[in-house]
Amino acid sequence: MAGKVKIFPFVSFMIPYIEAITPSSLFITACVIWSSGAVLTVVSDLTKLRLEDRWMTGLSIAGSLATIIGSIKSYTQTQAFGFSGFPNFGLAPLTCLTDSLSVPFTLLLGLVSLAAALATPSFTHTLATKSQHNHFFRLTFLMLSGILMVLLSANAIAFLVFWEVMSVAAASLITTDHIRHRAQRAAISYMTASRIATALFTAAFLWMQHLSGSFDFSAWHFNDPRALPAAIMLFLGAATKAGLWPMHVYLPQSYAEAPGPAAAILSGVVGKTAIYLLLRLLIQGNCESLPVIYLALALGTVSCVWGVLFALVERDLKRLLAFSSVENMGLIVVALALTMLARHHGLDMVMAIAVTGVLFHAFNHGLFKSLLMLGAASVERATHTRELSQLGGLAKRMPWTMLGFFVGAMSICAMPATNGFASKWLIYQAFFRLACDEAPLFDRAIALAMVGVLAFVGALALACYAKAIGIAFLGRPRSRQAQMPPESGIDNLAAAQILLSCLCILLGTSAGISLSALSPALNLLTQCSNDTGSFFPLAIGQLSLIGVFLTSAIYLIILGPKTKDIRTYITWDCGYGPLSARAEETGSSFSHPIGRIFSQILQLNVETEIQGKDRRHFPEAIRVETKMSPFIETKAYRRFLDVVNWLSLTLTRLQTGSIHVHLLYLFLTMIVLVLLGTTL
Amino acid sequence: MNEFGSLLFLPSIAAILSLVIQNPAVTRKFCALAAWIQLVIVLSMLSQILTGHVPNLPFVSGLAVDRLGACFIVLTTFVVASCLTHADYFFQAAANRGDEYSANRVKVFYASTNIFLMAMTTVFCCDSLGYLWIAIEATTLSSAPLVYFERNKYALEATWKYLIVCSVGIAFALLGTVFIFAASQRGDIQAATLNVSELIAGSKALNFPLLRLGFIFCLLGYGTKAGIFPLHTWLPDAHSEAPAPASAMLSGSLLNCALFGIWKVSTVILAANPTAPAFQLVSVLGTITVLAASLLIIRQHNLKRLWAYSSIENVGLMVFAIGLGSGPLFFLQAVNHSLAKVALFLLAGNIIQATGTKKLNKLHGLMENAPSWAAALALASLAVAGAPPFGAFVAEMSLLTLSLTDHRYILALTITIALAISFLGILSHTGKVIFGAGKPNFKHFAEKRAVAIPVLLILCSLVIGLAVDTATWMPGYDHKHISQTQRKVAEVSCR
Amino acid sequence: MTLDTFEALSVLSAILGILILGTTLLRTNLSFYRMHTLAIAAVTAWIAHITKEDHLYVVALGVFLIKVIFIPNFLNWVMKKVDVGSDKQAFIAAPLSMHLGALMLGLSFLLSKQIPGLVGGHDSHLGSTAAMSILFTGVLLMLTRRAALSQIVGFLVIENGIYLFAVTQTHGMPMLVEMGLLLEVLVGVMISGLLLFNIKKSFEHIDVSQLTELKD
Amino acid sequence: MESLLTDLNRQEWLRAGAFFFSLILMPPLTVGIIRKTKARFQNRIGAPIFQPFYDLTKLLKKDETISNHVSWIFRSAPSINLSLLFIVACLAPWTTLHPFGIPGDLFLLIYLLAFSRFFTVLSALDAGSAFGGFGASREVTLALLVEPAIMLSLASLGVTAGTSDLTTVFSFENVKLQSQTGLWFIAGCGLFLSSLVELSRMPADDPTTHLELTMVHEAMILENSATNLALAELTHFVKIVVLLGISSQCFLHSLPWVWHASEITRALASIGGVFFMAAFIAVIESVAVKLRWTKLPEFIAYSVAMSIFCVLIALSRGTN
Repeated sequence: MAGKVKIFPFVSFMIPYIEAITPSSLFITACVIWSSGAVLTVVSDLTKLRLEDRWMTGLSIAGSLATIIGSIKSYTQTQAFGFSGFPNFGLAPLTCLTDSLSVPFTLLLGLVSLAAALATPSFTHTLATKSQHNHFFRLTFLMLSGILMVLLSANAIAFLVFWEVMSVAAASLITTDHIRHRAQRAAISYMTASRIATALFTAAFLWMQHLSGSFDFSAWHFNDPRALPAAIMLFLGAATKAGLWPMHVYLPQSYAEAPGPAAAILSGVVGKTAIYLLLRLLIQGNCESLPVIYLALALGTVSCVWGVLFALVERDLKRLLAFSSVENMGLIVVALALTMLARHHGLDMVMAIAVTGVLFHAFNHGLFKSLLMLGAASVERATHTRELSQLGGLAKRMPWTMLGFFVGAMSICAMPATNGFASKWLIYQAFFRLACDEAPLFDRAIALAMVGVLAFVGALALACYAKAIGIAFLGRPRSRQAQMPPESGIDNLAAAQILLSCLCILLGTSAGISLSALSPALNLLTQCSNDTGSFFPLAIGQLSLIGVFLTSAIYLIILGPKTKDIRTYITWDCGYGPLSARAEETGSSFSHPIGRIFSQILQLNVETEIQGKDRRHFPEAIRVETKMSPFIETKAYRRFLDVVNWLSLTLTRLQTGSIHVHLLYLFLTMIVLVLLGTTL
Repeated sequence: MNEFGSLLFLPSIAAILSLVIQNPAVTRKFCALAAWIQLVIVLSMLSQILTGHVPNLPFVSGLAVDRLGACFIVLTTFVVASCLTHADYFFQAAANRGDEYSANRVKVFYASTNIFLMAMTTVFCCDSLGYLWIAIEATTLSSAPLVYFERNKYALEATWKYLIVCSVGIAFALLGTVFIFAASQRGDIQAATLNVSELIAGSKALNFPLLRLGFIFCLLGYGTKAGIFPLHTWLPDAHSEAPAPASAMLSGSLLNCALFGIWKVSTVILAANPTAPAFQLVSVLGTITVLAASLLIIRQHNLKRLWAYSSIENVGLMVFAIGLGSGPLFFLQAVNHSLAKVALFLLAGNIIQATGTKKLNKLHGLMENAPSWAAALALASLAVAGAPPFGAFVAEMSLLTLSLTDHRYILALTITIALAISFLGILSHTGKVIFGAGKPNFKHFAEKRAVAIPVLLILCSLVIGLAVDTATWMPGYDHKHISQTQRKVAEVSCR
Repeated sequence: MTLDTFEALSVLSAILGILILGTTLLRTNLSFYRMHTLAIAAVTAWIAHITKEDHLYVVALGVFLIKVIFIPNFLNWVMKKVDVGSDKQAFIAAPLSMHLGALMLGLSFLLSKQIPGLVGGHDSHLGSTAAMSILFTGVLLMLTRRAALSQIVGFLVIENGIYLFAVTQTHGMPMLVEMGLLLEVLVGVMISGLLLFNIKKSFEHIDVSQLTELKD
Repeated sequence: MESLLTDLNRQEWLRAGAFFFSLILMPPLTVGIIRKTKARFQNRIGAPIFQPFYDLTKLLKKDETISNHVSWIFRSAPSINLSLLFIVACLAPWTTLHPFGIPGDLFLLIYLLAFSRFFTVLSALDAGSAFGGFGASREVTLALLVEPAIMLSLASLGVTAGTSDLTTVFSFENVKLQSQTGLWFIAGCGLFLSSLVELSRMPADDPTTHLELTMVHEAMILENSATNLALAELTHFVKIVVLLGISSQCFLHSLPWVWHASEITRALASIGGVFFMAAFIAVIESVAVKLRWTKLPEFIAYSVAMSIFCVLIALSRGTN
């Protein structure tokens, strides 16, 4: 085994350059760069100034680089800084804290925003007017600085302020192409979900302030039973923002409607801020109350299975990715619940592995989900459609997007030698260790059951992404849009995808080394100081080297010499004559067998209609239609919205317009008030 | 009497002159200028009280300005000044659009606005409940012509309802004042009095059942004027039919006067018996108002009625602040609401003038037609809905923190839910107005000048949101752990 | 129980108030209102005589001049200009509302016993009974009548009820406050009269119950 | 890697040599045995046992024909699959001749198998033919149902042994597992049933059928020809050996005498076990009939039930 490498190799190379600058100044420069970009767009709106895309992407890249270096710098040096004077949010001044827990998340933000910035120029030419350009850049910068400050703020009020700024900026970013009503509806549903999350957070923060007397996160302890309602509200708020099962409804709409780079940032990083909050408060505040644990386990498991099932039968590429992030978020929350369960039973090793699994999977999911989103966005940019039934045969036309999407799919399905496998392996290992340790029987049963469920969900994810790649990229083009001219070389979008894919593969193969970078975060969260690198003993790096060597050996020795005399001919058509693209497997038929097995959950029903005189033997026209109604949206949310509408309808009926009725209200209230006042 | 006279001197001159001057352009410019000068006068006269050196400034026996009253006078004058400045643009835009308002209508508008300003200033100077009642009734009567400015059927109906419901409501407030006066007479204090300062001083000796009855009737009367939930029916009609500057003033300053009335009366009953169950009614009424208004906001079809209902919601929040017994918090919420709401009504006026319709489903694509208006509308609606960087967020969070220290968990939870509902209602309506395809027949007229005042107001709200630390700015307010009664007595005594 | 003269007068004003409810003819309403207010002015004068509060005399004179002479004449003039004779069918038939008014008198008699602090000292609870019943009459008038004019009369009756409370219980508010009240009532009636003209001009009727366009 | 270089004793190298020798010989031989037994059951002589070797060498010499819609995935899938299966064979505990005690982690193995399935499915979809798509969709559905069963049975073995590294679980020194004959046997049955479905043998899918609509595995390699087909077939043969090997190891561990037997007898027993399993499969294929596609989930339910039994045993025994 290669010797244990203590410091992340990348850091040791950079230290001489960035010794002098403190992480706080780097993060502040990132915020200043981004907000100056936003102000620049406002100025260009008011004046005739025409902003070149190059400058704005340059600004954005500078901001992300500052964030990346800042997070690396804060890896070695924890720093608490605040602004006593200017931004003072009434109840508490703006105090920030960069410690080892915020390192993975700020690094993720830096990397994903760098990739999104790289990809932006190839999207902005699809935006028609100058005002839309400025709108897009202004709100991206606002969202990015909002996310950064959310990750840094150390007290509840500052957190809420920047959380709201982030949510409002993200919601209005979704309506960049605001002429379409779908984009507006998506923004409203996104806004509703984030406002519900904010309301739950506000209630939880107020309760904790009531208990502890101050708004600072460090002063809050979640281990005393009085903090239980706050912990539950906090978890539900984070679940809404991360998009867990019952509150996932807004996720597919808003990720699908957002423009390319924005969708990458939204799906990659914004969901992770909720996980960061849970880590910061529940884990660091060592919460171990059983109701929260079992609620998290239940919601996480259901959203794992639910998300991937609906992703499998989804026909729109971006919605498919959104549903699959519901699954991954469920996975992270399940691992979080496992950490708290392990702490409750005092099993330190299981707790350490689970926390490392949560941190590493959140980081990895951010990377490969934004990679996939960029791939889907580049497909939408080229073919102007996201419907799988109209795509096909894009591999030859868009080789780089295909490669990026392929690496992203491999890592999301946790294929060995990718970062997805390393983090999912850690979560498997945590559950496995819990089953082995002497925990109560019920929890060991849950752990083993979870191993089975995760295997099931893994297989479903494999099916889902096999469909996504197979239908979208391979085979024959199914529509005229898909037959567009091939991409010319590597444009900046492809560069972004290549950057992210290399990161995924690098993290995957060097899992042992890159994991040891999480030791300080583990130490902060759970006070056990073993090196996280040791949790991943598999020699995954050597194995992938052997695998590559073997494949190339087989390819060169056996297939190589014979490549020149390969004959190309039509695909096997079983004698029916040259088949058109319609004979090809479509997205819905690929997932139909699985849909049929789970038809209760998916509400899948198939109508076949056969016309013709003798319908049984000589059908003239057959029409088959499969309909699938989303169970949660139609049953639960429709009813809830009807109740709210009915309530406000009855209230508006109160305003009858006739003055006599208004006077009657006055006198009735008088009588009621007098009675209440005097008798109380 | 001389300071009080000099306080009202300039508006009275402006009122008379605006009736005399024939050329409307001159009256417009002159009244706007007079209002800003009045603001300077007010600031100079009340500087001692504002900076806290002098507890209060007595004029005549019944009139005395305390710290809260002084702050409200400054706020009201600032609101009226900004509305009048915008009214200048409003009338020019109306002329440009074709239906020029006749000269004498404009004269009546400016005359009644100045009288309205005088009445509101006297409200905040009143120490005697009798004078307070007269001043509030004067504000109602002087604002009736403002509501009736458009002279069409709807304005007529709105004015009639406004006048009748408010007058009947305030009559009950008079009944309340009578009961309080009877309580002071029956109580064994040396001279029966209506002055709040003396009532507070001898509060323990007052005949409590009578005082409580009087407090309830005053709450009912001034509550009708403020627009508490079951009694709010006149408010949406009056605010949606009045012209934009007038409805801005109605929402921005008139509601504060009625709430100031409720605050004055509640200080008396607080002094008498801080834990009186009757006083709990106030915070419960406030919560009901916030919840009902936020539900009503969802189903609005008219732009100005939407903002009227959001005013009702903020009135509910202020009543809740009064129910908690915290004067400074009541003022913080009032400032943020007035700034944001005036900006919104002025913008609504611009939009209605440019598009010609008030219907929300016909308004869309403001971002295409007037990007600066769209940005201002977005920021202003965020400010009024309580989004963080703006002042309303600070006010609402301090309100909820204070209510939790007072162990009012159910009320705090209801208000958090109601605030979320109203935030979503307001933003979805504003989103529909801003986004979407542009309207073809959009009449542009001096787009940048129209948005000057609203942007100024939004900036003030932003400054309050970011730069003001509630602990230092308001000495009486301290959200650390102080028990309910001890804090109330502390606050009342600092008055 | 020996009725003090001011109690007798206030009960008389209460009864006159209930008579207003009796008819839908606006002209007779106004005349009953005039007599009812005259009785109240007399009560004020008599209380001034008993308690030797000389500022009450001035107030009684003010009430007499404004509320007994000026306002009814002004309303009659408005009625002539608007030429509306009677208040078409009210929500509740006029006689029935009168009986309701009488019932209210009985109810307010019972109520004034319960309300604490009103009864005390030398003034008996009859004064507060009369005031309360006038208040209820005013409320009934506003709730049941359709014509705008009778709504104004209803408002004035409520105003009288509250004024009577003030006089009988607290021997009159400070002088300046009383004068302020009278001035407010005067201006209020003038403005609503002005509005009445415009309603007639634009709606051709002054039936307030048809003004219902402004609703959600 | 240190263990490989330092204690370089003769016996270790001998075991490695035997392992690689059997890895090269056994896959085609096992398939040969299956075909031979099936032929004997239909009382015909049948092709010689070494026929698969001849087929592979024949295919390797032929020229390849591929569809014109094919991308790089189709061209590279067979070589990637073969190398993956070769790695799985080195890690998985399918024979006691496990070379140098290389630690083969349970989850790594299952996800390596999933990786090869991912590539096979994609190469099937690559040609854009209806049959490839059909086979891919069915393969994925079956895998979805089978994977939890395999995972749970191996995981319950690991839980009782206390480690997720299969090499130590299947090595005969593990005392806790010695007394678990019931657990070994049920795990063996569960794994055998799942491997029947995984290798698409008779009850799940008929390997010799020519009706594309009923095929699963064959439909996916419909487009391969010559060298591609040879590599695909070899990958499939290695997979057969590995999966049957693992289930036979489970059965071997359930026999108490094997725990005390010497190295040689264990090696011979494991090789014999694989061939016995192959013959057993041939018997099933001759006797049983192919199940309809919609009835297949019920068949897989048996293997899932077996794995649940293993889990219950693992949970109950774990408390001592």
